[in-house]
Amino acid sequence: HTGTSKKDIQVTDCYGRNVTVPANVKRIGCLYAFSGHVVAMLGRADDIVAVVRGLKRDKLLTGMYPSILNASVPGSNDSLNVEELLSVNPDIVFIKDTIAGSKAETGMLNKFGIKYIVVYYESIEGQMRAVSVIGRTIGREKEAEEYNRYYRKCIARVKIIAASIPENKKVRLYHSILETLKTDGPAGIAAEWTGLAGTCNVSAGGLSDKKQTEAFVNIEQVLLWNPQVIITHEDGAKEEIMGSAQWSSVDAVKTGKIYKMPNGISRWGHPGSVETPLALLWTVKTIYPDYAASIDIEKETRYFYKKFFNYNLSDKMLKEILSGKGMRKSKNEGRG
Amino acid sequence: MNMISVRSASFSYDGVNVFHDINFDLEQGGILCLFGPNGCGKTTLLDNILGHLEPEEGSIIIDGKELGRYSHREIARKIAYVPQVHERTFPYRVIDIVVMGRTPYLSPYSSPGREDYMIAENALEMAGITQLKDRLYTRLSGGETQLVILARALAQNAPIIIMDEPASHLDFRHELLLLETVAGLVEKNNLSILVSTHSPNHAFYFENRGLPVRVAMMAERRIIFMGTPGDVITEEKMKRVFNINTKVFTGNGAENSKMKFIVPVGAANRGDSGEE
Amino acid sequence: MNMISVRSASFSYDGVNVFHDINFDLEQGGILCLFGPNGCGKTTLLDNILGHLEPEEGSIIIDGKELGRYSHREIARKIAYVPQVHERTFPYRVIDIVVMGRTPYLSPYSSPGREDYMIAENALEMAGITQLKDRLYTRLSGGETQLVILARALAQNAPIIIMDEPASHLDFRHELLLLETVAGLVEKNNLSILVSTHSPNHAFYFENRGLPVRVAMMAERRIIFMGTPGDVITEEKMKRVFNINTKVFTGNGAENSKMKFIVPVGAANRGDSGEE
Amino acid sequence: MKFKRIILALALVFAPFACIVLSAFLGRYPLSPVEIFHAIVNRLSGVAPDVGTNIVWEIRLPRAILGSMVGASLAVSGAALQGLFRNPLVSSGMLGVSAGAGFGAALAIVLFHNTFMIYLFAFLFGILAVALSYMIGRIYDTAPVIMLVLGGVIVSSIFSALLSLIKYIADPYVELPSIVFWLMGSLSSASYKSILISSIPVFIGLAGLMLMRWRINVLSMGDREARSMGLNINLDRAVVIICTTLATAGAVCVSGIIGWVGLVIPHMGRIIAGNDNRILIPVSMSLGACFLVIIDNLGRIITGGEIPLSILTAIIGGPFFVYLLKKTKGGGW
Amino acid sequence: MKFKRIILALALVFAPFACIVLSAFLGRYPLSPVEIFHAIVNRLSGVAPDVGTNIVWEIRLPRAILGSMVGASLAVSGAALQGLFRNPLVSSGMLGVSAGAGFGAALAIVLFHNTFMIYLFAFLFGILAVALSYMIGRIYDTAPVIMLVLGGVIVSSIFSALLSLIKYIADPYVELPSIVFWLMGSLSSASYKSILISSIPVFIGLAGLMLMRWRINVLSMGDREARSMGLNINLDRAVVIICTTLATAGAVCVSGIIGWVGLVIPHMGRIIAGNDNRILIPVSMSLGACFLVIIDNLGRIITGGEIPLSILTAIIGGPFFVYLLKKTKGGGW
Ligand SMILES: Nc1ncnc2c1ncn2[C@@H]1O[C@H](COP(=O)(O)OP(=O)(O)OP(=O)(O)O)[C@@H](O)[C@H]1O
Ligand SMILES: Nc1ncnc2c1ncn2[C@@H]1O[C@H](COP(=O)(O)OP(=O)(O)OP(=O)(O)O)[C@@H](O)[C@H]1O
Ligand SMILES: [Mg+2]
Ligand SMILES: [Mg+2]
Repeated sequence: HTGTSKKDIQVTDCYGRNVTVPANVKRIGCLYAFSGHVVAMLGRADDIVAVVRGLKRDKLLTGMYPSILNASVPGSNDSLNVEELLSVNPDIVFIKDTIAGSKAETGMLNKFGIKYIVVYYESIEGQMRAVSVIGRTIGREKEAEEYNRYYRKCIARVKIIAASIPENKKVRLYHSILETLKTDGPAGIAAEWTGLAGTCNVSAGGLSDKKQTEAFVNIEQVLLWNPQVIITHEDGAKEEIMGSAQWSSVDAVKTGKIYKMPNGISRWGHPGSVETPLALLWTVKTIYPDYAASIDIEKETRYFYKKFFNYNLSDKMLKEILSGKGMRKSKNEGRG
Repeated sequence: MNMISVRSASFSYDGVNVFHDINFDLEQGGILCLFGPNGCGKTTLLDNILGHLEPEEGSIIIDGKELGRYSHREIARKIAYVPQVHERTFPYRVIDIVVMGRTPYLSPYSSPGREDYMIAENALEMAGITQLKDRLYTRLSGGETQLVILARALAQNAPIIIMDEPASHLDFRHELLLLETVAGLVEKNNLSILVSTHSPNHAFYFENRGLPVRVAMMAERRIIFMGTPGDVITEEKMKRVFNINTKVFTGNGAENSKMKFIVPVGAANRGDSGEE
Repeated sequence: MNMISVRSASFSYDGVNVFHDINFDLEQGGILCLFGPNGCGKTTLLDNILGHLEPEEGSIIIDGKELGRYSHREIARKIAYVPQVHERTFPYRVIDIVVMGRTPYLSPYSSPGREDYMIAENALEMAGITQLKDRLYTRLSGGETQLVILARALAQNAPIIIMDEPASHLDFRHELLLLETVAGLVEKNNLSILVSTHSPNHAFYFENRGLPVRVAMMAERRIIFMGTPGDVITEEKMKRVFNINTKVFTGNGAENSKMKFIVPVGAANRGDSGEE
Repeated sequence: MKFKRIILALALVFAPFACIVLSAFLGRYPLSPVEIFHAIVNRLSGVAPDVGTNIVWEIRLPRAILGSMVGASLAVSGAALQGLFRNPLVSSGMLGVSAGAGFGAALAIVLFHNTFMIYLFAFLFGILAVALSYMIGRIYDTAPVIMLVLGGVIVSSIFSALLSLIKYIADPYVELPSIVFWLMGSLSSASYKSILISSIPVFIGLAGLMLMRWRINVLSMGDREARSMGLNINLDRAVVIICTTLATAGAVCVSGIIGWVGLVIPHMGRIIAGNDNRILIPVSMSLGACFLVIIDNLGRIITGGEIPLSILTAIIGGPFFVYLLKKTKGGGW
Repeated sequence: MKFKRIILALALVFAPFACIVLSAFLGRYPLSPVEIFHAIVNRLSGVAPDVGTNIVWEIRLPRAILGSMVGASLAVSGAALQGLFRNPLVSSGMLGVSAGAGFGAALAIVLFHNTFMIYLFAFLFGILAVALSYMIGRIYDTAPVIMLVLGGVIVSSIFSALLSLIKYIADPYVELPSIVFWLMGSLSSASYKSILISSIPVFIGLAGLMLMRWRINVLSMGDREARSMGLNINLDRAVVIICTTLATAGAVCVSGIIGWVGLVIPHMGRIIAGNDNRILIPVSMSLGACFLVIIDNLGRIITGGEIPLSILTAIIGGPFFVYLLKKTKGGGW
């Protein structure tokens, strides 16, 4: 597959590399979970021939596209088994910056003429750009633009709502990521969308290391921030907070304002999530129901998966997603 | 009354026989000197009697009871032990080493008390090393270390003491002190002593003092001679076992007592001795 | 010619003086027996001469040259050493231990060759332990181990041998073999021997054989007596240093030669001896 | 002499308590001494709790108490195993308990994501690892000490490998960070419940080692001599191993793996108090407890984040240890 | 005797080569033996390379060569240090080289994200760690061996702590997984360049240890005796330490931290060939090389992904070692 033919196109990846790829790529390798989600979203899940192991564990995604379960796993997030990759003969692979940063790995890819696109972003803007790059690479530019337009629209909607909230009504939000005491740092995407949603993210503003994307914090620090609302991701985190004497004097706990975020293809709002637009809507709706009456989160959710994944959610599925429970498979199911 | 009886004991390391058909008795208030060439199995035999190794065949009876039927504490109250070599470990103080001899008398989970320390200090005095009491025992000379281990065994206050070459690093005076101490323990406290040694004169010393001492000569994988020092330590038997020429002298010792001793005069030839 | 000269040497451990103002010479073909109570500083003095410890004051001259001016290899070709106690480590074979004595003759980064093995086997024979050649040395008896270390020193073929109580675990025969071997090396090869021992009869043995032997008696932190065995090992001096009563005998040895030896007869009193 | 020993005993008991009380006054949340005093009184007199009361009683005190238990367990276990194996390089994790506990915790994180199950699995696998080491150690009866230690090394490395395997197949977004954080050790999950859970094995283990401390001296003389002084060496060795395992597993299961303490605190003890285990064991206990509480206090106040304990123990304790070594010129070795 | 030794020497040299050649035939990409044969011939005859040629020459062979170098380095260093410290529990990482290298690599991952810098930092910090241990070991001149080992323990733990600190502040999505993966050890980045980079220190170190192997025997007799047999103990000890450090750092810097090999392979060597370092060192070299190449082959073919080496070394090597111990009833100890 060397040499440029007329049917080739130029793609500039997230590192600014110019890559020549065949106009109609047939076999796609997604060695970064986010790229897999996007490729599936843009309608080419059936052409994925190589994935990272984590992708096989997304219950919703593999339910939509069972073929992913048959893809090969030529390595992990940050190292490759080139032989395995060669044996599935991909036209293009999407890789993470960790692999892109390793001269040995990229040298190997170059040596064997495996074309690769680096997918990398640090902000919402960057995330949209990454979606465009993937879209262009796999010939789904239109769909990518549509997604980005939807993303922008959601941002605009929550911005308007946020603007309507008086400063003194804005809540102090604590975002627990996995463990109860793990939260957003100032630099991550989560800090960005919680801000857009009109909240005052206590840790995003309250940590000294401005480059951190995530951090473990001290419980006393949380008491000092005294958040009014807490949102969690992990199963059991809410229960743990509610049941703990340590947290009992936090406002959010006293008023019971602890919410678990939904989980679909990925955890909504996670840095590698394609569902961040939904996370924005859900967050304003949940925290400021009085100001966000215009949002019907169930409707938006159904719309999103229908529109971008061409998937009709059953009522049961919808409930599962919104409750955020049980959307990732255990290890053993995921191996293939 | 027999304190130690060994009955047709035999032992092998990894299939190589060290000794077989060993029989002897050591009565209360008696001394048995185990004597024999290097590598003839003295230490191994003592290990068998201590229960550290187990004889392939035969039985060992301590004070009328099968060795295996004693509890560990009981046996340690019967037998104290001075090893041939002691491997030093952490830098303990000398007195703390010596007081370890009191372990079999402590109730299972307690530490030695004041009385135990007094007994230990007494043992230090008997060994003539009171001045070393608070020194770190890893910084002693070879002979001093040996005396510390000896004192530990004395502190154990057992009716039987097994000593494996206890005087190997001792000076003239400490060697004599050791012999006198042992003799005193036998005479006054009726202790039984099983001692392995390379110096036949130790046996003569006890005999000269009129103590009930016997010599067991190990060679050719068994005890080939057994009897009083006068019977066993003779010029012919020495020649047979060690293949050297010796001379036994009798002289006048202290207070004009008779004293006997043996002196080597030369190797008979440089061929092999009784050992293999 | 003096092989070892010690000039007003003194040494302290952590500020505690062990000896001071030590002076002696050991000439080529001579034997010096270092003799003294436990803890008097014999091993420490030997360590000073070996360069393992450094004297606080004074100097040590080996074969006419200051000790510090020898390279490590050179000094090991001059002096072989038999330690008082050897701590065993990995289970090496006996022959591999003995051949280590050849190290100072190997070119820096090579291993011993066939000739070295022949010399080592010869040393094994001199020590009388040829049969142990292929055994693991961690599974030997105490005396056997000591002979292995002795053989290693013999394999070193040095003009000076320093031995620290080399016979402490040896049986009657091996002790005599050791003495004969040493005497032979002195007589035939003109070696110089510095040996620390607790047995004055070793000195008498050499004297009886007509070898140029002297005795240095260490006590009270210095060498208090120095001279021929006959001069130093006397009943009075023994009493002064060790506080014991002894008897010196003279008898007829092999081939009707005169032989002298000393025997302890009892402690003068149980007070402290010359040591502290 | 007697008097001096009573003073020493009092100091050893008092020091950790002082550290724990001190901890009540330290933290990110600004509370004045008066407020803290009120908080303490309030709780004792049953007044409805405010933030201050909660902070002192639910955060600072449980954490300090747990820290002291964990520190004491690791230090004492290390000292005891060093004596048992006659090897000053042995640490509390020698027989595989840390590696086993790490594996158990990771397994539980992946399977259940439930704090209690993490405790339970860490504890059980810690004990399982030691049991396996012990079985390997018994392969060759006449050289049990080196075999036991080699057994511990093998079992540790196998469990570490299994742990790596779990890390490798764990979900990199959800589980891997939790596992990594757990492995680094932290007292942040301290609560009266976790104190209660770990206190049972810890107290059994520590009490057992306190009772055995004389016998550890005797065991360190080597098998043959220990036996001749009346020890049932197989039994006593097993008791010491069981006690250290209970104490270490009990500590590690709630705190994660805290390196260093189980090796170096006993050596500090040796430098300060000598090698006699009758004194060394209680001194290590007190020293370990104080050390970990102090280190944890530093960790809590330096930043608003949580600095894992292993980091501070080594970074602060390491130079201190070198200083001690230097001052005592090697401390008796 | 002479004849037997030549056979032995040939076998020791031949075995790793056989393993390397075997590796050319194993992998996930289906290549028939004929194709592999062609690939080998093609490259040698300068024909333009196809996929098969590239796979054999650019993936399988460099990896196997690097694996053999790394395995040999770790095993030989472990054996040498065990002899030097007279302690069979010492491993190649004893003096802090692994911990230092781990820290250096993590630092480079966070700072530069560049493979060459990772090699360089890992190597330099590995050496720095050993230098620090050595300085601590010289605090107290008369007990250098135990002080050195304690120094190594302290320095290791400090570097491990610093490593944890880096892991703790590293980006959990980008850098943390790389660090964790590096720490688990892998030969996946093998290339002729990395072989070249690591071969210089590795060969110097291995050659030095081969030359010193007799002296390691003598050094294991203890300071006083080694000295009396003509060794300049300080110099010779330093040479051994430098050689092991070069070899280990050279290996670790390209492969990451591969546990176990540096402790257990020497023991396998001891069981098989005895404790004489003249034989043990070459046997460990050959054994370590074969072992790591075989383990890496397994890792490459069991799944499509990369199973980190530490995992397989312990999981496969552990039971094998226990079997060896059992069969030889403890192997001489
Ligand atoms: N490392 C050390 N630190 C402090 N003191 C020591 C050290 N080694 C020995 N000593 C002390 O120095 C003195 C001399 O010891 P040395 O070993 O030289 O005696 P020695 O004459 O060889 O005795 P022995 O006949 O028992 O072997 C003794 O009092 C001993 O306790
Ligand atoms: N652990 C062991 N494994 C195999 N053989 C051994 C072991 N220990 C000792 N031996 C051998 O058994 C024989 C008897 O050894 P033992 O130590 O009992 O001799 P000994 O009479 O005490 O000698 P010595 O007078 O030298 O102390 C010797 O040949 C010795 O080499
Ligand atoms: Mg013996
Ligand atoms: Mg001495």
